[in-house]
Amino acid sequence: MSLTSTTTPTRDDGPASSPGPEPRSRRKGPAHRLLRRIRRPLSLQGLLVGATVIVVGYLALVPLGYLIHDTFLSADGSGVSLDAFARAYGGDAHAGEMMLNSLWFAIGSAALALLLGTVLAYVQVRTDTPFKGLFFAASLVPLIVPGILYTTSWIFLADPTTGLLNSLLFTPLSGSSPLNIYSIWGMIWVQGLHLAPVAFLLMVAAFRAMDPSLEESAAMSGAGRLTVLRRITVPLLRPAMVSSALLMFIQSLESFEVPGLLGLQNGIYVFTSRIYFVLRSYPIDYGAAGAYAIGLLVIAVIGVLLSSWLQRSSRNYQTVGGKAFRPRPVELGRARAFVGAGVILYFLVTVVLPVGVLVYASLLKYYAAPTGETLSQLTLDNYRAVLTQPFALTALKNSLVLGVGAATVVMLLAAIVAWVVLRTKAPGRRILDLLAFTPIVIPGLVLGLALAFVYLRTPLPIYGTLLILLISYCTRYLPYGMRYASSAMAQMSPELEESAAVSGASWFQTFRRVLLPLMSGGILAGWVYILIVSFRELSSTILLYSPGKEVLSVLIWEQFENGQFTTLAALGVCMVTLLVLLVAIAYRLGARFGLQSDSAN
Amino acid sequence: AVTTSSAGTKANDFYAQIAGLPKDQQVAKAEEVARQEGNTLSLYTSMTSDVATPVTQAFEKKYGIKVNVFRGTSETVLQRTLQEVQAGKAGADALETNFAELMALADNKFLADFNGAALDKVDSTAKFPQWTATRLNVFQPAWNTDLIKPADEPHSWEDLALPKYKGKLTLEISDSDWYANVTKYWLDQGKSQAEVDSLWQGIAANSKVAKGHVTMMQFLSAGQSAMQAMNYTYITDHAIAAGAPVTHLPRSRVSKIPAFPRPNGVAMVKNAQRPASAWLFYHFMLTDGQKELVKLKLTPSTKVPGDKSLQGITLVPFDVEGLIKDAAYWDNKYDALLRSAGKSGK
Amino acid sequence: MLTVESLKKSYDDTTRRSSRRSSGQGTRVYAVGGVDFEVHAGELFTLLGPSGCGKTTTLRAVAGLERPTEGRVTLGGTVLFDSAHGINVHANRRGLGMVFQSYAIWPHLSVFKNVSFPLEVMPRAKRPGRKEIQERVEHALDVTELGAYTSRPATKLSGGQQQRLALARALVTRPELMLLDEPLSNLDAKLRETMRFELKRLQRELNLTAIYVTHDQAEALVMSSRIAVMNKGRVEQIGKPREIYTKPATRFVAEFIGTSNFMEAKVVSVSGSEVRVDTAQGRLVARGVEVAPAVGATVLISIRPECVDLSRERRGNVPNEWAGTVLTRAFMGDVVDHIVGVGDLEIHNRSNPNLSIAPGTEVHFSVAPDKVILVPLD
Amino acid sequence: MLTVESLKKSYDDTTRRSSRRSSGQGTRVYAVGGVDFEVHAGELFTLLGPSGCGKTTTLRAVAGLERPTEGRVTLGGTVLFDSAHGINVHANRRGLGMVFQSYAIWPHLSVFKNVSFPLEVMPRAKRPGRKEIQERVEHALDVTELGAYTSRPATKLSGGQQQRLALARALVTRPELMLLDEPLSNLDAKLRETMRFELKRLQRELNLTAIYVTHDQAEALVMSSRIAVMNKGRVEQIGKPREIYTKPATRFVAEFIGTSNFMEAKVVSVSGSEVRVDTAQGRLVARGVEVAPAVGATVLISIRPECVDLSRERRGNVPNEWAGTVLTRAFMGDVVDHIVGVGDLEIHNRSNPNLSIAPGTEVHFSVAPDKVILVPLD
Ligand SMILES: Nc1ncnc2c1ncn2[C@@H]1O[C@H](COP(=O)(O)OP(=O)(O)OP(=O)(O)O)[C@@H](O)[C@H]1O
Ligand SMILES: Nc1ncnc2c1ncn2[C@@H]1O[C@H](COP(=O)(O)OP(=O)(O)OP(=O)(O)O)[C@@H](O)[C@H]1O
Ligand SMILES: [Mg+2]
Ligand SMILES: [Mg+2]
Repeated sequence: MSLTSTTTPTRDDGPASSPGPEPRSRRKGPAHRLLRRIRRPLSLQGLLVGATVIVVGYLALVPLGYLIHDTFLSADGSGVSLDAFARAYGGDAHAGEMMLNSLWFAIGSAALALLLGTVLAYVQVRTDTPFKGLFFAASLVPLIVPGILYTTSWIFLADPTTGLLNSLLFTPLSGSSPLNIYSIWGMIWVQGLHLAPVAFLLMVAAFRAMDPSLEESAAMSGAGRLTVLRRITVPLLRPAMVSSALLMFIQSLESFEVPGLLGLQNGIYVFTSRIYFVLRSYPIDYGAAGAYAIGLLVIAVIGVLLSSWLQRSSRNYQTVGGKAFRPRPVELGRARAFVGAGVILYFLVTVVLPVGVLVYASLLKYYAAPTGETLSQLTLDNYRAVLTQPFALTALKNSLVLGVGAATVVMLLAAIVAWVVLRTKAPGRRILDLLAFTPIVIPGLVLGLALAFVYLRTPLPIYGTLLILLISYCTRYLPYGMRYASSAMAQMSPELEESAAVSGASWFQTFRRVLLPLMSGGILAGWVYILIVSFRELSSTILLYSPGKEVLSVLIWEQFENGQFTTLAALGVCMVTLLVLLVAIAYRLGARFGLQSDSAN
Repeated sequence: AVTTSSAGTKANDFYAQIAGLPKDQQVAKAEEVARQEGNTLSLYTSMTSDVATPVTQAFEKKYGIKVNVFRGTSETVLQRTLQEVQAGKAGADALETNFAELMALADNKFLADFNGAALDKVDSTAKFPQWTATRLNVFQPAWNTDLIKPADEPHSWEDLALPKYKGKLTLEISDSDWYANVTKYWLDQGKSQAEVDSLWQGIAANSKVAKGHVTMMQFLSAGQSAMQAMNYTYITDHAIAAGAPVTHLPRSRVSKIPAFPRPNGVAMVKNAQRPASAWLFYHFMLTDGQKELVKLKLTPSTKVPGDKSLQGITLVPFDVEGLIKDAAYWDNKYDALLRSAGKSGK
Repeated sequence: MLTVESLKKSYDDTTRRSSRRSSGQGTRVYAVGGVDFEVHAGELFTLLGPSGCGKTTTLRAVAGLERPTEGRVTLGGTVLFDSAHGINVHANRRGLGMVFQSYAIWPHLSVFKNVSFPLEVMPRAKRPGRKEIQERVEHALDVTELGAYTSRPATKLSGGQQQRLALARALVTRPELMLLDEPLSNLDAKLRETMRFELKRLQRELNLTAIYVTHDQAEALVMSSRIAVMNKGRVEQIGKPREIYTKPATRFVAEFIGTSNFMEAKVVSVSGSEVRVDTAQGRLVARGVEVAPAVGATVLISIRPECVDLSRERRGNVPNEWAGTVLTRAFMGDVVDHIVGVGDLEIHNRSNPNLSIAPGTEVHFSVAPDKVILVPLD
Repeated sequence: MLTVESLKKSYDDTTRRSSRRSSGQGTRVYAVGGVDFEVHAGELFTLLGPSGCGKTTTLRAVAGLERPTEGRVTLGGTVLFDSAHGINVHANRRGLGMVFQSYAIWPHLSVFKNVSFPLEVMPRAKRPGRKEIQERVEHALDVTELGAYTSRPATKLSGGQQQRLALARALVTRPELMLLDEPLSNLDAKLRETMRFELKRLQRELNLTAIYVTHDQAEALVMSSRIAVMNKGRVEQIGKPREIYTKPATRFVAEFIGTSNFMEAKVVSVSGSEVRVDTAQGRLVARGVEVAPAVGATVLISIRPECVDLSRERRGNVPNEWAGTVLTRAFMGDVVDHIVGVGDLEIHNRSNPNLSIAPGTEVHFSVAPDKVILVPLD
């Protein structure tokens, strides 16, 4: 793979990709052609696209290079060796079992999250379900609550002996306590709920950008609702579904929060527990860490290739065509009441219950199951503690700046790269696609080290500023941005861009005024996702932030280290409130332009 | 947070200079140079803000030196320092963190020697080449007083293997240093390897595994779990202060369970930009800083009047060297043990 | 077979609260504002009207894709929709076939799969076997001349091919009632004729009923059993093609269907079905007038261009003969059009290309009295 | 003004390696297989052909949206595309206007914004002021009768309204060359006529040049300056409308444009431009034949339905008079069609509705010798 091949996507091999001034005469000669070749990349489009590709390539290659260097360098520092792989994957009798657990957990959670997210998105966008506003917020809350808090809430709810659901609901009703959160099912349940918003956001955008007449024509063919869903809707949304499944699968493979809190109790070890140890010990076995990451990378690459194969094999997912349409909600009719009830139930289970536990915990000095006594001792002390934290305001401000900044930068980069990948025939565009996906497998700490390594050695004033965090976040969330952007773009018929080009719009104008607004659903979804997760990014942040430039995730970590669990809960509640507010504003603003949204306010 | 290498040599010159001075002149000299340095200090620490803030404030008050604090996990303190020093741009002047990380830095020759008078009060077990222990994280079991009747309180590490604790015990996934210390302690007591192994098997059979000491304490407070094989006493004390029904002391208020104190220490960075301030901080952490730690209900490494954190606790030596040498060995052994947790007897 | 009663549809509140039957709100704009018609079994019933008059909306309401604001739709005894009783049968249970104006081809499926879909999703009991599906699909594709593209992705078809695919998909299940929304608009005359023929044949063979939307009047006149002319969300006239053409009920219908020469005139005398009127340019005799107007009333005279009998010489012995000058001439293949100036009036004529008169020539023309149509002035 | 030379486009390898000029590969299927034509300034040049013959592909190649496999496109001296020299001017620099067959309306913009877009993205130097934009957009919308929908989201328009919106958008910049891909297919006859008129007017007033794709032959014949008849990716004939209609160069053209009665015949004698031929049903005389065939050669005779002069009685004094029986009759509004059986032959006749003969009637018909067209047998 070479960078040069990816920086010249604008060669004239696709109609849409040939920019630049053109000779008015037909002079011949290689010199002339050379001149054109040079001049073309110098157009605005050439510069912008070229710069984007370079930036993305750079963002992805720095940590990847660092990782690969450490992985394949032999212990004595000379020559290439594969020892690291032996260390990482060999020598442990449980490796196979852990790998299976990991896969099972990741597949299960991704599947559950995909199912939930898609169903929720469908109900939200395509039906006239009641309580839409409530619903939207509800679908995002599990993402906003930091994983550790969300998991803990579930422990309080569904611990086999003392869980509130078991002790307050099931035992009185049925005399047994059927819920056991410390099981693979519990892990999948919590992780699935926690990830569902990834799919939800992506699918909401995808459903919005879908011509309902495609489904209507299926209904007219006599297909029932489920058949339409199964045969038309779902296959048409395959790019979005594959994208979100891929993201969630890899994220689950990597995560240790849920398996750590829920799995270990019953001896369910996943592979990440090893990575966890590798990165905790000193000296860090970078080789082994890299070997794990490369293992994940292989899976990720297969995933990306699979998804682009699925999208390429002469299939077409363009659901926004040249004839304008309006997303039209399906009338649920009599089912409306049931769906409404389902919405409420979902809301209760995934939001009210865990967040309720969180709110309850945040009002306590220490967590204890609710009794008359504990309820009489509720206090706002924790909130006071949160708000009087020395760095609370700075951290909030920095987190906002970084979150908004990273979300914006990533989505812009991703939109352009998605364009290069999907709309041009540029050589190397698939490699670019892959490259932009690699940061997902790089552990946060390794990313932080790679960035520190590079920026400690460059004269630019980046190390020690917020900028390095921004770079780190942009790198980390690039894969997400890419998936959101490219699945949105796959839905757009190129005709809409072509008609802009024929109208005389330059590439940039087309991009800004037609493509971006048309993709706005996906872009906004990605933006919101990045905003939310960047608020809690810790693993690279904690290495790279500088004194005086704290961010919220560092604060959260400190509360945690301090042993102030209830304060942490209070902080979590504050964060949920704040982010729900931000997201609501973002969607309000987002609705101003772009594809008309449905009636979801 | 960027220095040049000339600053580095200057720092080393200063360290050499101050080491050569008579002990009673050192502080004054350091204060003088610190003023030239601009009366600021860059500290990398794994103290969390509720500790770091009062401590650094006291330091600022005493010497008029402003402290910039980078707070991170001990691993990040280490990694960040390593990265910076390797790039020739030391960002930290002084460090305050876990022993293992300080040992690693010392091994890499990234730290400077300290020979101030403050060391005189420090117990020899707390002195290490190039760093000195400032506070101790003490290992003790902890339990929920509602769930563990006084009659069932453990009185030794061995007790944890008793069948009556079946299903009640929790082990933390990263506590291999505790495992190492207890094992060595038992072997030193004259137990055979087989006896030790069977004790551990018993403990494992009683246990579930969890991740995170704080989370565990939360569950302990909530009655979600009954007992933890090991938690840090300061975490338990915090919970007690909040009113949680937990303790690490038996009803008699005197624990006979040998307590292993894991040291956190202070160090000066070799190529520091502001070596004098670093020196002063080192000095401070072993003198007045110790009192601050006591105020914060932490365990200081020196004897400080009014320190109640060790009341009822019997300290035994903590094996720093062994853990540094054989970390991987203990990690693996402990990991293997955890695998059998909750299994035997089923 | 199908009865549509006082169907209204307003897009104003976009189904937000549409399940609450809100009735008669002041300022609503109706895309369809009270449409009644009945389609008999075996009929090809055409909806004809200007762009935006509500044809698609009506079809969609019948299909069950759009929830009407008010009204009742009954198909062979079954109530499909009734706003008064909150009945609304879901589209896929109405058993209809439809060609969408926008085709709504599934881009992820091949040509074959697009057409086989309706068969594959039939209830198991009715679903044809694999081989039969294959046959029926291939037959539908052959009929629409797409046999050569069976395995192509549907998006790699030209515009007209896509439209035919939409048609094939609607035909393949042979539904009782077909809703065809401009199914031939993107086809060339030859193909359109073939398709028309096939549609008619299928319709007769299988006794299908169809509601047909077209903008092509010739098509409407040739194919339809009956035509409903719509305007601004309402039906202006329903009748047999010839009726609509020769006896337009309103000025709108007269103007909309074909071209016509309009003149205002005053009734001079009425005797039986013969009416004499005075126009600004001269007198005209009309015969075969069904509803005789009052003497002295003002009426609208409509004369079709092809009823204007043009000749170079004055014949003298024919009624309604006027003189004028050819202003322009337009060759249209099988016909030629002349515009003849008579005073300020421009009379449009359509003749066989045999007769082609250069602009500027003085001409005479007459209109047979039974081709002089009196349209009620509304 | 516009020259298209040996334009070829194959979709086979989807331009994967198309930057390498690969030439003449064996089994490629060409959607457009070598098309040459020239459009003069101020002309309305029509591409006419059956569905799937490559009209859209040709237009898109001219627009710069599709990279031709081979060929050269020149616009007023500027080379827009030349496969031999790797020249390919980007679509937005070609300064064209286009109506897409699928409209390509931007769903995120209002009606007004859809139309103002091309003005707003003009280079600053040329961009009209805000007020002028407002005016020009409103004018374009008025012309297309969309004035009432200015601020509506484009998604809330009916099919025909969307098509007009696409037209308004193409018109608003008054481009030198307009590419119109079936711009009126979804409009009713009345509107189509108005739009046609407006297009013609604009075209004349601003001296615009247009390439027009339509499937409506009457439209093509009326509007076009010249017509290119395409078939299977190739141009069969280019000529003035009347030429194409009356002197089809190939059987395909004769069949495709209008309807025609075809008979094979053997040349019996040739004298000057008069040719006598024998058909299975009898003898025919043709006059005004330009390229006389050899005696004894087999030729194809084409007779337009409207040239078949039907009458109830035998006239006797006219050439080419045959007898037959009316088989069917179809009323089409301004014309009536009869099919007359002569032996096995079915002769299609189109007459003025004055003449309406019931099926079963014995009739006589004749064809003027200059209406008997000899088509080279290919
Ligand atoms: N993307 C594509 N991939 C492969 N083949 C295509 C593609 N688009 C069109 N074709 C084929 O190329 C041929 C010419 O298509 P084109 O769209 O130019 O036809 P057209 O003359 O515009 O027809 P219509 O009148 O139906 O719109 C057709 O046979 C069509 O099936
Ligand atoms: N989704 C919508 N929201 C609001 N108004 C609409 C919507 N769809 C159509 N309309 C309006 O309703 C009226 C009727 O539309 P309809 O699509 O039924 O027209 P149509 O008769 O099919 O026209 P055409 O021949 O142009 O397809 C039009 O004026 C149109 O602008
Ligand atoms: Mg319509
Ligand atoms: Mg086409």
